[in-house]
Amino acid sequence: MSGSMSVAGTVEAAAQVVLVAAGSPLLVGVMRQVKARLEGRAGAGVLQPWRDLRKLLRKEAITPDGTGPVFRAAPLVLTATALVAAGIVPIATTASPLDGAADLFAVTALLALGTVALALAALDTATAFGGMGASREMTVLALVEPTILMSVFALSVPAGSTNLGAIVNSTLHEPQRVASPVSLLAAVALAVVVIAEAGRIPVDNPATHLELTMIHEAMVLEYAGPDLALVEWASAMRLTVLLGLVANLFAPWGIASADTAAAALAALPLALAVFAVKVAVLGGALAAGEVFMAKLRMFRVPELLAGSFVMALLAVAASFFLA
Amino acid sequence: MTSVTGAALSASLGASLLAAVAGAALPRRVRPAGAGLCTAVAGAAAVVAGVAAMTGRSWSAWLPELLPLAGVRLAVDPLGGLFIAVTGAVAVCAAVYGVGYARPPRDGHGHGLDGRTVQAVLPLFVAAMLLVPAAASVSTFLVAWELMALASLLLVVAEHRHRASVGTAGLWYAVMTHLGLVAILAGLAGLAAAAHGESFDRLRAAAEGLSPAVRGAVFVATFAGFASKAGIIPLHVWLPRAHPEAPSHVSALMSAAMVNLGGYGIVRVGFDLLGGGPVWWWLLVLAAGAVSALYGILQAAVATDLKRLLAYSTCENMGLVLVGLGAGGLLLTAGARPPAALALTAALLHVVNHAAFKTLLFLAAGSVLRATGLRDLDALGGLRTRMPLTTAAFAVGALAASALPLGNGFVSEWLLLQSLIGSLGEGGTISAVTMPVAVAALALSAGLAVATFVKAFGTGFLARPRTPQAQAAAESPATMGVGMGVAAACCLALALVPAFTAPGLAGAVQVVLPGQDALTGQVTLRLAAASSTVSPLLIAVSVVGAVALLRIAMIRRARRRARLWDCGMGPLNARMEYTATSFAEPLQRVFDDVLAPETDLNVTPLAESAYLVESVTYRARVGDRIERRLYRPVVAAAAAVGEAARRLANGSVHRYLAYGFGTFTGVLILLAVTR
Amino acid sequence: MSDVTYVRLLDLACGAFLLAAVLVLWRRDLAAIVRLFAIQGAALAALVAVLGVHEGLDGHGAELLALGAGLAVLRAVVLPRLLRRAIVGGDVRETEPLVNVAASLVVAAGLALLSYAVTRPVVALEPSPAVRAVPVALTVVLIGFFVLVTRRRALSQVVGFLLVDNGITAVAFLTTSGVPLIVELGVSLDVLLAVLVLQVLTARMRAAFGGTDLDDLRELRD
Amino acid sequence: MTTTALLIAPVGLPLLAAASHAVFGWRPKTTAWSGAAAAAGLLACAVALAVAAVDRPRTGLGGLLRADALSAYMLVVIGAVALPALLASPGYLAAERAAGHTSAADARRYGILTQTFVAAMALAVLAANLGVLWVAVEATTICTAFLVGHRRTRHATEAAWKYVVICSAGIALAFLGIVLLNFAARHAHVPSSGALDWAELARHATALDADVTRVAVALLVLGFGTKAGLAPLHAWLPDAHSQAPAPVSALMSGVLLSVAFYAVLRVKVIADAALGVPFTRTLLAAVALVSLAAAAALLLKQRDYKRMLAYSSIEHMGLIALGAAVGTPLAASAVLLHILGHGLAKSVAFLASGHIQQATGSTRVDGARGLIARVPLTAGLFGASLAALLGFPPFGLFASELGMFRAGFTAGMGWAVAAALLLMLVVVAAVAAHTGRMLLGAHRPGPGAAALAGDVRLARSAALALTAALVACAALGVTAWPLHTLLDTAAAIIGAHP
Repeated sequence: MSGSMSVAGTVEAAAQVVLVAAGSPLLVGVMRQVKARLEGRAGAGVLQPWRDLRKLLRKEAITPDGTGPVFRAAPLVLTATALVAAGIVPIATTASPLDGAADLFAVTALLALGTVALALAALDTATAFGGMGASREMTVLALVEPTILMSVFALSVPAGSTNLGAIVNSTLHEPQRVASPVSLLAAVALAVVVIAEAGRIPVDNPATHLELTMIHEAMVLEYAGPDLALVEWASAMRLTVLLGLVANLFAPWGIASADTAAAALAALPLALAVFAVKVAVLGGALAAGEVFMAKLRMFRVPELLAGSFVMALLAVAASFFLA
Repeated sequence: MTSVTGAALSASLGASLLAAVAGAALPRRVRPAGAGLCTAVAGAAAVVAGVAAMTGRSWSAWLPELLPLAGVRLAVDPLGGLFIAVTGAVAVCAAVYGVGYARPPRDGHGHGLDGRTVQAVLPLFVAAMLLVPAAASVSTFLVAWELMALASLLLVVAEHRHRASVGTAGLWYAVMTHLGLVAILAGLAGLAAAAHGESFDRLRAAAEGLSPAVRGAVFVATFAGFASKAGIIPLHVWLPRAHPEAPSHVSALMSAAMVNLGGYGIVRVGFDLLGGGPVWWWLLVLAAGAVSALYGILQAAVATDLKRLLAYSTCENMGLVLVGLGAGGLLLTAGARPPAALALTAALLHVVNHAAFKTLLFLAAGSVLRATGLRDLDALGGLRTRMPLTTAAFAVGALAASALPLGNGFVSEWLLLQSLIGSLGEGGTISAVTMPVAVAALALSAGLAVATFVKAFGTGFLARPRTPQAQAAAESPATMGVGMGVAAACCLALALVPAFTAPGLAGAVQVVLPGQDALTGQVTLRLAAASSTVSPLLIAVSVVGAVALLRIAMIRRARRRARLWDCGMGPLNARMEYTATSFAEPLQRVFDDVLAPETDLNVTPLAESAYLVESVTYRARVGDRIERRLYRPVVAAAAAVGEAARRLANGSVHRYLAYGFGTFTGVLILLAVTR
Repeated sequence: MSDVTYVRLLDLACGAFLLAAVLVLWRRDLAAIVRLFAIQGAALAALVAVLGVHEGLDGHGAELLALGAGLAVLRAVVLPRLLRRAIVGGDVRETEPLVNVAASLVVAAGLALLSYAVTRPVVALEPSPAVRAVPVALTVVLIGFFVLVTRRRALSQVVGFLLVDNGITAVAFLTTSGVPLIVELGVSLDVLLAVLVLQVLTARMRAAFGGTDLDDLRELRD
Repeated sequence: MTTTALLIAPVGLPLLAAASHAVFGWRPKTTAWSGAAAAAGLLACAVALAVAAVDRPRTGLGGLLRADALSAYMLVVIGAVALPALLASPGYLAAERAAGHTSAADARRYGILTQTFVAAMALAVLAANLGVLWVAVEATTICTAFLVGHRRTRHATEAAWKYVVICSAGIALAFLGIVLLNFAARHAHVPSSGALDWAELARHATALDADVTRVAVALLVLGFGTKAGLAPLHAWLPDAHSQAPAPVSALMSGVLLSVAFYAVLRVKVIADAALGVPFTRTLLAAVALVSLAAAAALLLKQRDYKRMLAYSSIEHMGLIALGAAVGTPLAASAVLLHILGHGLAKSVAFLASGHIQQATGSTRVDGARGLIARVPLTAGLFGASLAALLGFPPFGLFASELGMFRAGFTAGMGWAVAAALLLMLVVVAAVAAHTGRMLLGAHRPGPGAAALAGDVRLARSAALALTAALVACAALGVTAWPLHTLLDTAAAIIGAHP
């Protein structure tokens, strides 16, 4: 990779991070708006999440009694992992300088690291809600892991690599592969994973305030002010990154993958815009789906995840036997 | 004897013996320090020897006068050097730590760990573990192996006066380790007989020409023996008993160094001496490893005894190592050498990583045990303020053990995954079927490992103390801190710049697969067998940098303390906390069919009405199902046989004479008939 | 001595030798058993004497005669007397043996057949009249062992042991006119001492257990 | 001349000691130590004989006594085991007398009988004649009968009776075998003077009539096997060894069994030449496996630790028999090494158990708990000796067992060795379980544990002797160079076949 390319890659990656950081609250806003409209409400507007964040950031930072450094560090770690993931994932470019540093496994592990930090923080509060949320979150995480890795496996077979850039490029070069059974099965499996990871219905309900059904919300119950702002922001970024990942793994068109630095930079604005649209569409679809679905009982979740695992396994099998 | 390797290894063994003498002869006051420091020197020398061997300075020796009827034959090649170096490093940490650990805590009731036996046997245990990878003949190997078993057995029962369970654990360990020895002895002696010689060189040369039946029998027998040492399901039963009951630095040595030698044995015999084999060998290894990884981590996930949890985690990690070895064997059989080298590299790197973080974890657990007298996570909690150093150490170890980025476990598991997914098409249909299943097992075990260590760290060290003992904990002595610190430093180094192990690992793998160099790159790891890359250092720098930026951005205001949300019910207390048991409950429910927990619900109604309850007791216990279903019947059968056999010696002199008369006439008849 | 007379006498001595052993199985009176043992000792001595006379009185024959005399003293006089001293108090009869008398006699017949089968190679190696009588001696060995296994009184067991010994001595003389003298002396001394030891132990047993029924000796067991 | 003296001394010295006991009685400060002195002398003679006999056999006393490397080695074993046992005797008897179990007359008889016992064993290994060998082995039974019955309790009497009856009956079979062998030898034109001389027999072995010889060999193996504690006539052993005074148990278990097995080895040399290897191999392997199985089965639920040691002796004799069955030079060396290692370790185990019995007043496993906490030195010695007996390195038994198993696989007896390994696994499990219960745990005085009796300290001489024996046993496992040539030569005598 030439020097100018790497400079271009750095610029592109920075643009990605900025887009995700700024746009993710908007995505949440879009989704809430879609949901509100479908439920017959007016909605608070697309910018409401940003307003919430601003309000929270202005508040005083709170340290609940008996909590320690882990509690204070967790929002930072959660946000940092989300930002780094945003820099790696091919949102607008496949030439991120971090692309070689972390493949798909590493990205999912990185996101898991953020979850773990939050779970530890929840345990650190020594409240029953925190423990309950952490316990459930970890259970879901443990059960999601096989599906993620199997999906990655299935996607990596045609590309011969688990590096995200390589997978996306390979799909760009052979677009017909998107319609293959491998790809479809893996897409469905990965979609379930994204729902579980992002804590959406039917695995978790981001809007719930009934403690007994909460997962994510139970974990962050003790956060307030700027800490809560970071957690909310990071959650939105994680959702954006995950949706963007799904979008670009299965429909990478529009991404900036030019051979020269100048062309790549020129393609960047378009790529960012296309990405925003893709994610908005996916988010809207997800929100629309949530309206018509109920949250599953905690102990029905493994069935859902087992189902997605089977799809991923079939995808891998298909990639070998249909190849 | 002029080579660095030989000199360093000799120095190491000499220092071990000196430490043993010091442990036996010094007065109690200075005994732990004297013996511990000598052992640490021995460990350091072993690291030097191992590294020298890995970088190509092989060494061998032939001592015919030692060990009657056989002689001692030693040879250190890069493969053995790797294990010697790992053992030495673990020994350094454990020995330094042991100086403080053996000192009785303030309240006076010591564990008896500064006694002569423990202090003298520990260095011998280290020496025996160093000899195993250095052995180059069947007899030498077996004598070192059995010395290691005896020394570790003595150490396991060191605290027998304090807990009755120690004796039981020791018995399980003694029997299972002997079972392993019997299997290995039968396998290796059979191989030596078929090869007409017992030096490894001889075996290596003769193995090609042996019949498949002999090779298969040898492999299965030795595999069973090595698997039992490595704690592989279903031969693991000793491990979750012995490791918790042993003194913690001994647990560290056993869990981080001794079990590795099971893996070493499989590589040495399966790959090196026998030169690989048919597909079914490696399927066996792979299946055993995958099952072990899953079952081990599942048990760890629901365990509440901290050291038992770590012990089951050892089952898991050795299972992962075996998955790597099995995959390597499969690929080698299929002729795909670069992927095979990658799988072996991954397995060996995982051995190194596991040794680093498991040492750290056991040492930290020991620090907790010493400070509180507790191993039960349900009774711990809140140690982060009272034992900050130990907490930090455990955190580093737990991060590594959960195979997340910034931890060293991640690197080797990543390599392992790469080798598995990269080999989908290499071995035909068999690998196409097995590899996905192996990946799934690996993934589930990785996920459960995260849950397990979040539980261990979160309930044990965070939150608030659940018992007065945990409340009264105090930080451990400095030597223990040094021991943990060295281990933590190793973990961090392995996590950030794993590439520094690449030349050594390549040397070790090249013993088996000459000319293969699976891992390249300094900052970014590149693979010869696949185009995937990863850079642990860059990830770490990015994440830490982002955290630092955010921290700076958030620093501006002072924080205010506030009460926790208690639903308006009044202050929360420790009894309301989530415990380790409750944390693991969802997982236990999900895997109900595998774990088969024993529950016991007693409802006592009031005398007046059956509908009013006076008290409810509920007890749930997750035992080891394999032990219950597989071993209990055997033990019961043995007891029944023993009981029945007592009738053979019922005291009647007539019966005794009748045995003789019957045999006498029987032999006469036989001789008359078979003329 | 003509060969015919030699064979007759030899057969006669062997017959008495075997008969005494079989009768030991039959009788229950301990005194009678000891008497039968004495008779068997005499028969053994006679057997040796016959062999000695057949060898010719010069050289080895004379040695055999002397040995026969010694055997007569030891096995027909000294050992029976020692045994008789052990019969004291109420222990004068054998209690019900573990295998009843009728079955014992049948077993004895079976043992005789077995010893014929087993000694075929011996006879084949040297088919002389003396060697042909070896099966008889071996039968006595087997019967003696059988007595050891089935009879419950201490004294009967001693007699069983001595029957075995008599039988082996007979085999020795019938096959090769005896083992070397020093061995023969050593064996006799050992037998004598063994009987003495057993006699002392019988006395102790009577003192400790109040009887000599060996079924009482079942306290050492697993 | 010196050779003859060297040949007579091993028998004569113990007899002298016996005479000293007969004349002066058992005096704690003086004659009590004569036995140990005699044993030391015996060991010295054995070493001298070993040096002398390593190149060619030495005969003396008109051809009645002969020492080749094998005899010399066995004599070394006798001396090496007798020395610690007899060094521990004065302390043991002093404790017995203090506890009122033994009178002065008993002590005197103990002295006389142990010394004649040692003399008889020495005679057995030095005898040039199978008949004399038999006489000496039977003499050991007679000497030890009253030693087994030493305490004169019901148990002791019972054990003595069974011991004498079963051993005498069994060994009588061996004599029948000798008679038949004598017959076969006469017909193979072996001169009548040497017809039972094992050297002569071995020389003429090929001329022996095969059909007669195989009956004779079977009887000899069964007969001497009885005395060696091999199945099927092994049942006397646990009774006798558990009732005898500890030093006598040590001698009986440590050497007497091996001396009896020495006879089997002599017979085996003849039989291998006369009948070919397979016959004795099958016979010995069967006997060995049955012995191992019986020992393993009865160890499982053993409740008496002295009986446990006795069954362990049966197990080890089974192993030795298995090694002899394999019969290659490596196996023969291993068998001999095993005999010495087992003798040392087992004598330590029995002597320590005697002290445990004195300390706890019981031989039941349940009666002895938390011994490490109560009597650390004795418990340590007991534990170490059991580790040796279970075949852990660095003790000599590991090296010898390993050698046997390797030789077994090489000789194509893999299945027998595998079976033996599995049975040994059972033995290890059982013994480890019982020993663990005895040694480990806290000392909790209560109804479960018998009270400690009076003075529980191990006598200094005994402690030194036991430690020295264990160290010797461990040294044997590390290196055997002083015994190297002797071992090789002796093994060549047994294992000399194609």
